Amino acid sequence: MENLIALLVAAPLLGAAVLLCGGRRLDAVGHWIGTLMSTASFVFGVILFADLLGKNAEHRTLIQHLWTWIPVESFQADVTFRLDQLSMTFVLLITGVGSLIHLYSVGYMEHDERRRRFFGYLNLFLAAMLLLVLADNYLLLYVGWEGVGLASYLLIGFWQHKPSAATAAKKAFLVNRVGDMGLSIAIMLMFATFGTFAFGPVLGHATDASEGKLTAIALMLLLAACGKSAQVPLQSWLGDAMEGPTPVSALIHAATMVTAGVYLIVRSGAIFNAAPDAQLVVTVVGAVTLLFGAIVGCAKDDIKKALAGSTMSQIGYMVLAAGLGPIGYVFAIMHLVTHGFFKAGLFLGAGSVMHGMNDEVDMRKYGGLRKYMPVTFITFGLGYLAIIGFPGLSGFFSKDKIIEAAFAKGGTEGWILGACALVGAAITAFYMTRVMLMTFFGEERWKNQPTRSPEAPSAEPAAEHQGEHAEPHPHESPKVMTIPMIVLAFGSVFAGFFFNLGDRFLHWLEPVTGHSEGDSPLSAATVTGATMVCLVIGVGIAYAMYGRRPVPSVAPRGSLLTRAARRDLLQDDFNHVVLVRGGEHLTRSLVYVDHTLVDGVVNGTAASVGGLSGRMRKLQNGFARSYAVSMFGGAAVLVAATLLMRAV
Amino acid sequence: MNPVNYLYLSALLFTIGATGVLIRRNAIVVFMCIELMLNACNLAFVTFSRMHGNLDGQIIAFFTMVVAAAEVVVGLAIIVSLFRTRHSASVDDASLMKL
Amino acid sequence: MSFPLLTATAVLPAIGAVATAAVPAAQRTAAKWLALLVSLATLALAITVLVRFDPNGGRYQLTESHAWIADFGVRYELGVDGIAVALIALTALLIPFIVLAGWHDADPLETGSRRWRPTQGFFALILAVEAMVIISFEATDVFLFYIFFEAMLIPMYFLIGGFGDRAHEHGEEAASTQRSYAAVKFLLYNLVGGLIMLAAVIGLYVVAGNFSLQEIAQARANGSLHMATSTERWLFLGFFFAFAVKAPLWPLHTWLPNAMQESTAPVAVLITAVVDKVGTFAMLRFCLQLFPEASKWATPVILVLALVSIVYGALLAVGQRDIKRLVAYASISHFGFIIMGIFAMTSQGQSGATLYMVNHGISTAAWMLLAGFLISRRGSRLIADYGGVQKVAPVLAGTFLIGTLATLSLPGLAPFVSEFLVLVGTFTRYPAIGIIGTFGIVLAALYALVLYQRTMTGPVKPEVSAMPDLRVRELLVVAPLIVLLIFLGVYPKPVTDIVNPAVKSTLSDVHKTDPKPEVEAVAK
Amino acid sequence: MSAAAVHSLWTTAATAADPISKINAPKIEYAQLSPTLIVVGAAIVGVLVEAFVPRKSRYYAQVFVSLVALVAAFAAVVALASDGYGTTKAHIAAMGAIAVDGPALFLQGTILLAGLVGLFTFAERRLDPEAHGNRVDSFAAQAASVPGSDSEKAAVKAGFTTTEVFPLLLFAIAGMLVFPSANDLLTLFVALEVFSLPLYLMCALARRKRLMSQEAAVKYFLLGAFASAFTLFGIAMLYGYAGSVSYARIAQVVDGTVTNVDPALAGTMGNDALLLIGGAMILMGLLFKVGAVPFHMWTPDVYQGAPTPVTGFMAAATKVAAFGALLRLLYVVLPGMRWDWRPVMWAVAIVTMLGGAIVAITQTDIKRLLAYSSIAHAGFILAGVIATSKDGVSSVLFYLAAYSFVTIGAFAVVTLVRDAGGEATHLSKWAGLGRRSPLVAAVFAVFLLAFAGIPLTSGFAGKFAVFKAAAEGGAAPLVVIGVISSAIAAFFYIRVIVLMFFSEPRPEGPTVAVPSPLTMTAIGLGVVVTLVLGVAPQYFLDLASQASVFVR
Repeated sequence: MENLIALLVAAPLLGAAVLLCGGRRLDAVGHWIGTLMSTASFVFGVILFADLLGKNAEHRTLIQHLWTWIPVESFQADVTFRLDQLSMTFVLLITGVGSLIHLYSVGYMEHDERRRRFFGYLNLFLAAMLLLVLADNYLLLYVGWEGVGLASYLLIGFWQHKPSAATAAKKAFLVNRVGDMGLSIAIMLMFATFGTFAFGPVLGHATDASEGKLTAIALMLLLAACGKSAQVPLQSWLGDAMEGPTPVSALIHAATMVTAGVYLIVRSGAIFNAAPDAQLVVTVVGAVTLLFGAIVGCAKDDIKKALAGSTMSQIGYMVLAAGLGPIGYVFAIMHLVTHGFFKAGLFLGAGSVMHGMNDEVDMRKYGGLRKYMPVTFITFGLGYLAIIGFPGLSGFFSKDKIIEAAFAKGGTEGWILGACALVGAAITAFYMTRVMLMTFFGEERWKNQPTRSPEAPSAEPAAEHQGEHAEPHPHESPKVMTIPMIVLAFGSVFAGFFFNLGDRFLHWLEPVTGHSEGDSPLSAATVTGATMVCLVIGVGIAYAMYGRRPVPSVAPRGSLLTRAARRDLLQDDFNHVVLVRGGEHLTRSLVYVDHTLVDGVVNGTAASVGGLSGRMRKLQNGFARSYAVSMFGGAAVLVAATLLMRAV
Repeated sequence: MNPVNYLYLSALLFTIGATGVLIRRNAIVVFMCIELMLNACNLAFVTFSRMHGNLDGQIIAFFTMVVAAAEVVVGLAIIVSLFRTRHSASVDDASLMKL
Repeated sequence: MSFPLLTATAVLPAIGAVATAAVPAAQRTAAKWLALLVSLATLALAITVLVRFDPNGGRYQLTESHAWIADFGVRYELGVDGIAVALIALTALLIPFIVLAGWHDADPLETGSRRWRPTQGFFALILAVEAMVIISFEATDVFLFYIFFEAMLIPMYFLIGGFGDRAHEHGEEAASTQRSYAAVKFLLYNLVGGLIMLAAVIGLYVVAGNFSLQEIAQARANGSLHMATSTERWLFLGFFFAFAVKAPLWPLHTWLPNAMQESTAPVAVLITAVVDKVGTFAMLRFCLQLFPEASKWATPVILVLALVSIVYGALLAVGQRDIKRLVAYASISHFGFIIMGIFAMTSQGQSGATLYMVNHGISTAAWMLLAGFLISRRGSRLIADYGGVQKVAPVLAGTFLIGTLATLSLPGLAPFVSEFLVLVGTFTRYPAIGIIGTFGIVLAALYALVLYQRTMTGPVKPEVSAMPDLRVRELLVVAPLIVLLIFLGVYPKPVTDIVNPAVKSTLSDVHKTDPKPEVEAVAK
Repeated sequence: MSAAAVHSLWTTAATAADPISKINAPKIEYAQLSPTLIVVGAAIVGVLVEAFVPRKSRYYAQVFVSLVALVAAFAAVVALASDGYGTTKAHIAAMGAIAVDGPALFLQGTILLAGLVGLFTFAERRLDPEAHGNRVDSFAAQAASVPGSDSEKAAVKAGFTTTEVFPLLLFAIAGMLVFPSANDLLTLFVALEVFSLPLYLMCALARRKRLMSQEAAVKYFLLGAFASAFTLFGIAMLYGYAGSVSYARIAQVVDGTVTNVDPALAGTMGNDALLLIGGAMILMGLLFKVGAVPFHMWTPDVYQGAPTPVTGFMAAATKVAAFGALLRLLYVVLPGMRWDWRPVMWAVAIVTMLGGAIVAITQTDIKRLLAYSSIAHAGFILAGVIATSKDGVSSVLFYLAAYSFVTIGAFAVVTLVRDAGGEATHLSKWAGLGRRSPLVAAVFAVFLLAFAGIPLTSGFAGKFAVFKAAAEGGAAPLVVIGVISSAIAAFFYIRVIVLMFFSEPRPEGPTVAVPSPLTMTAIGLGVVVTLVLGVAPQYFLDLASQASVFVR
């Protein structure tokens, strides 16, 4: 049964190889090959899942050793897969949602002449992501870690002819690289501390190491997580990443890749548990990010950017939960899964809307779309309800648990974190309602105005038969796109309830992550009540602002906070000024230094020797008598010196 | 008379000759100065031979004369041809090649 | 007396060089094919060496030893350890690609006299360099090594100065002056290094009385040959200086950008992927074995210099406008890693460094040759002259992207393995340096991706729009390299198996052992 | 031999008890002096040829005579060496005047070979365009006629050639053969003059650029005479010091191991002032000949002005002879006062190495460039001389042999590159030579690389040998400075290579004359020796080290 694990990765990898090397002759069927491969992987996943369910909780860990990768003395890196409950959960999420999005893309990318390559990249991503969650040691995980980074780079920059896309891709990769640096340092620390970096021994002996070392390792892992999961301070890339095609945003930048950070933290739970300081930092990062993302989400008029902000903040929730330790691990993962469903659904919905609106992304040019694209409206709506945590839907259960856990942390920090979580919930409700209202309700602001966003790619489907200045006529997307949305909608409605039924998700994961009930100062009921209140407040304000009065189709100047939020709270500007400009100056001056100083020294010596030569040359003035003088002097010196030598 | 004085004399002559080589322009004169130096050497040889009481020095003096004579032959040949070409025997005029 | 395999491996290309040079002016193509065949035959020989070499056998294998210049205590002694074998294989592997890539680089534009034969010369010189590089990898006699270490400058010098890129922004006249400047700079830098080393070589003779690496190393080990500390340090510095120039190590690096910028892509590859490796190799083989104490004494300074090289090279690469200069500075950064790994004095570091030499050779070859193909199409080296290439030449762009990813050492590609090994190896002994070194990873991503973005993505530049995609010959050059990159990235074991024992013995020469982990997590 | 017998060659008659009755003839080992005697004889024959052979056939006669003489002399040297006169049977011949030992024979062999190759370049008659249907060599039609005068034109028209150069060459060679084997100061002086005077003359005999040629001759002559005057005075001093000019005798006095001091000497005997002054002055004379700073200034001018074949021969053979004499002087006569002259020679070596290399950088004339490079090389050789060890001697011998072939070859190549005004010696004219005639350029490049001391050339082997000896002799600083100056030197050799290969050929550039087999042999021999000594020097090193013991 273990041997199946490799196939999980192999299938999409093969697909990627075939599609990328296959050349034009595969254009016709490429997308189907891709979808097939990911579905195959999903099927393997399901089989393995069934197999795991067959075993009892303790033996639900499958190990598959493939080959020895890098053997250098004590440094032994193997290519070994580990399938346990945690990775199983991810496998199902990745392959499941992945396959759906493959299907969706078949329709969405229909008119793109590079569709084959797109599916190749998607498969590549699946392979890397599966490698990430299946790896049995940190180095192999690192491979998957950077692999997904590469895939996201390729996919964000898929429309490379758009400079903005290329830049966004590069930015994403670079910011991720900073995080990866953390991961690699963490691995080195592990090797220096434990002499290995395989999950088993490291996590097993975590407690033997000094706390200082562990804290260091944990913080480095956190840095990595921040990079991948767009947590403050490395969140800046996620917004720009929306340059990629919408399915990409749905799969990579909502459902799966960005949650890898959470996976890393939960997976390394043993280390974090032994390093409370690090855990505190994790929670802080989570809390900050969940507010940060939420606030940014409120201000964005670009529907995808708004959703991106919300993704950020939702992952903030997960990180917060993960930071809480055994109290929170399970719920972090649970929220991760449910979020995977509804956020993917929301993005697909957004994609479908854009599809119908000639790739218009500005929500101020939407409005009243519900009667034009009903399916999209319903699925999107369900996703909306799920994310704001409407009672009974999946978001409700997962998020609620996290808030409880936050309070359960205990002490002042418990209160603070809990409060943040609650506020976050309110803001979430607000900006999601805003998105909902601006998109599907209100008067139809897209009427009688050309809304072809200037740098929208010619590759985009609608553009093909729509002229430059044409008024959009919204229409429902084809089946191949709506079906995945419907499936995901189901997920976002029922997943939470299903998981929570008798805490089955808890019991499923517990063997891996461990679990402990904190001593919550508040009863579950009160927390739920508080959450509800926040929710109502948020929705109410949003309705008051966007439901009652018409939405201006050009953004008003807005308050200082709003303007800051539109610019990602100026964090990008900071990067630009400090890092980009500073970097440019640094490199330019270094180039100068290299040319003048380092090279100058050498050339200078050469020149000075030359000059000396020129001067000494003058002595050779052609007059025999001056030569005689030098000889005479020389002789005199010679004699004198010889005598002197004897004297001394 | 103390033969050492002759040594002093020869040293003096040698120096005079050398100085002449350094300060005089006319190739012929320069050449004569060199001859003077050679003669100074001869004087030294003879003196030493006298001091040592063996004849080597005097014999060597003869050899020196012969060599000097040969030198004169060659030297004059060269200097004369130079003079005929340039109509001047000044050493300083012959400075085409420098630097 | 078995068949002198090592000698054959070195002599074959030498003969090939002479033969190629002798091909009449008219038959250019014949010369090309001859050179290609010779290089392939050499590759075959190198592979036999690889096969005949037993990783767990003696330290130096396939040894040959003949009297040569008794007066100088010099013997003709050859022998290879794992490190040498790996590098010989790399050299022999790369040359055919270099030849193939340079197929048209030396076709004469104007015909000088009828005896003027640039094409023959070009390929003959390449083969000559190969011969000298291989024999300097094989030499276990310091003097023998030195001779070829120096002699290889001459053919390199003619390759750099004699053959440049066709089109040049400032016209042919300026091109030739810049070329000869680069060539002279290359030669003088390395010659000065070599001459300083010569003084040290003589000093070594005065101290040791012979040049046999093994004898001296043994004598050092069993204490029968004692060097005064100061003497040893001076000699070490003399040797190291030459190698640091060749490698090149900051601040002795400035010749490399000029040389690589002015020479054709294949020659640039020859410089950075093959010839420079002799420098790092020599550090590993000669500096550490002959002067273990001095090496340890100098380690801190050298590590800092290596670190500077890494960061400095990367930052300068970011600042470049010229594609080839960018690659050159990237190489400087990479050599920093190699040297860091060598002087970290851990098995991971040194195995990593050796592996790095191989991988860097392959990846740079792929990257630089592709850049060369790109440049040959547009006739400009300036990054700004390109844009949107991937639209018109997707295969070129795709392969170039892989080269880029290899340069920024993406996991799954060969360079990652070596770079990580070097970093880990350094970290275990010098954590701070290891950590700063990792910044190199980020910077690498920066310059590599900036180059890719500026040239390949964005709107298609009009001059680029008619650019043809990779031709078959070019694909033949690139594809195997890329396959190799992936293979060694996924399964480097074959190489590490060969290298590890050699590194082990080198470490034992300097009496160093890997630091022990804090927790014994793995059951031994 | 007993001290009393020293110098009897010159003085027997004088010291004899009663003059008339019996003159006991000096004992001369003619067989062992045969090399010199052959050459001298041939030279005299050459003079007779000038006198009696009709002008048309003189050239051939002279070439034939010289060729035979040199080959025979070389054969004689080889024979002597194989008889073991270089090693076991080494002794002092001709009543103490001439030493027949390893260094002497080795150097004589080298000089003879250099002379032979030089002879080829002398006899070359294909380079200059034929004047009035007569083949002409590189020497003046009629040295006596004023440049540009009618008489010269007439001489040219008549197809005169200065065939006197061949006897002159032979005389010079004869002097050079004696110079390094001279075993007393008088012989040294005579030999010095014997080879200098013909050289002075030959410098004046250039066919083209006669003004420069004559100027070179004058400078060389005056300065040379000046220097020899110093030498002579130094000899006088030493004579005064030791009461004898015999090396052995002086050496004994220096060591204080003198046998039977006669009271008359007591006055000056062992007066070190005399010794030191005399030694220094003789050294100065020899350093002048080898062209060491600060006695080097004649070198560039003379090298530039003299006919190139003469320059080549002079540069090679004079150095060999002079260094031979220097070695013998320092190792046989003055070893006892090593601690006095070594520091001085250190200084000389250093300034010579650096001075030569640095000034050469800015030269624009190829012959001057080579002149300065020869100065730098003199410095390197001095480093070996200073080693004062057996290795030092052998390394110097080897270096000299290697160097002389490279030099002659290089100057021979210079004769090939010509334009309207004869040889195109200005560097700018050499631009792009590699494009026009790759072969010649490549050959010249080989010579330059040998000068620069690149491995696999004889230059490297020699340099390594010398530096190694110096380092072993405890002169490590010298080695370092030597290395630095060779780095500087490398720069200008490379400049020439760049010029030849990488710069665009000038439209009005020079043409490369196709020489006769004579020059081809000279150049080819140069290349072969350069490479052989570079790749497999062992045999010759053995030869040198066998020949590295002076007889006392």
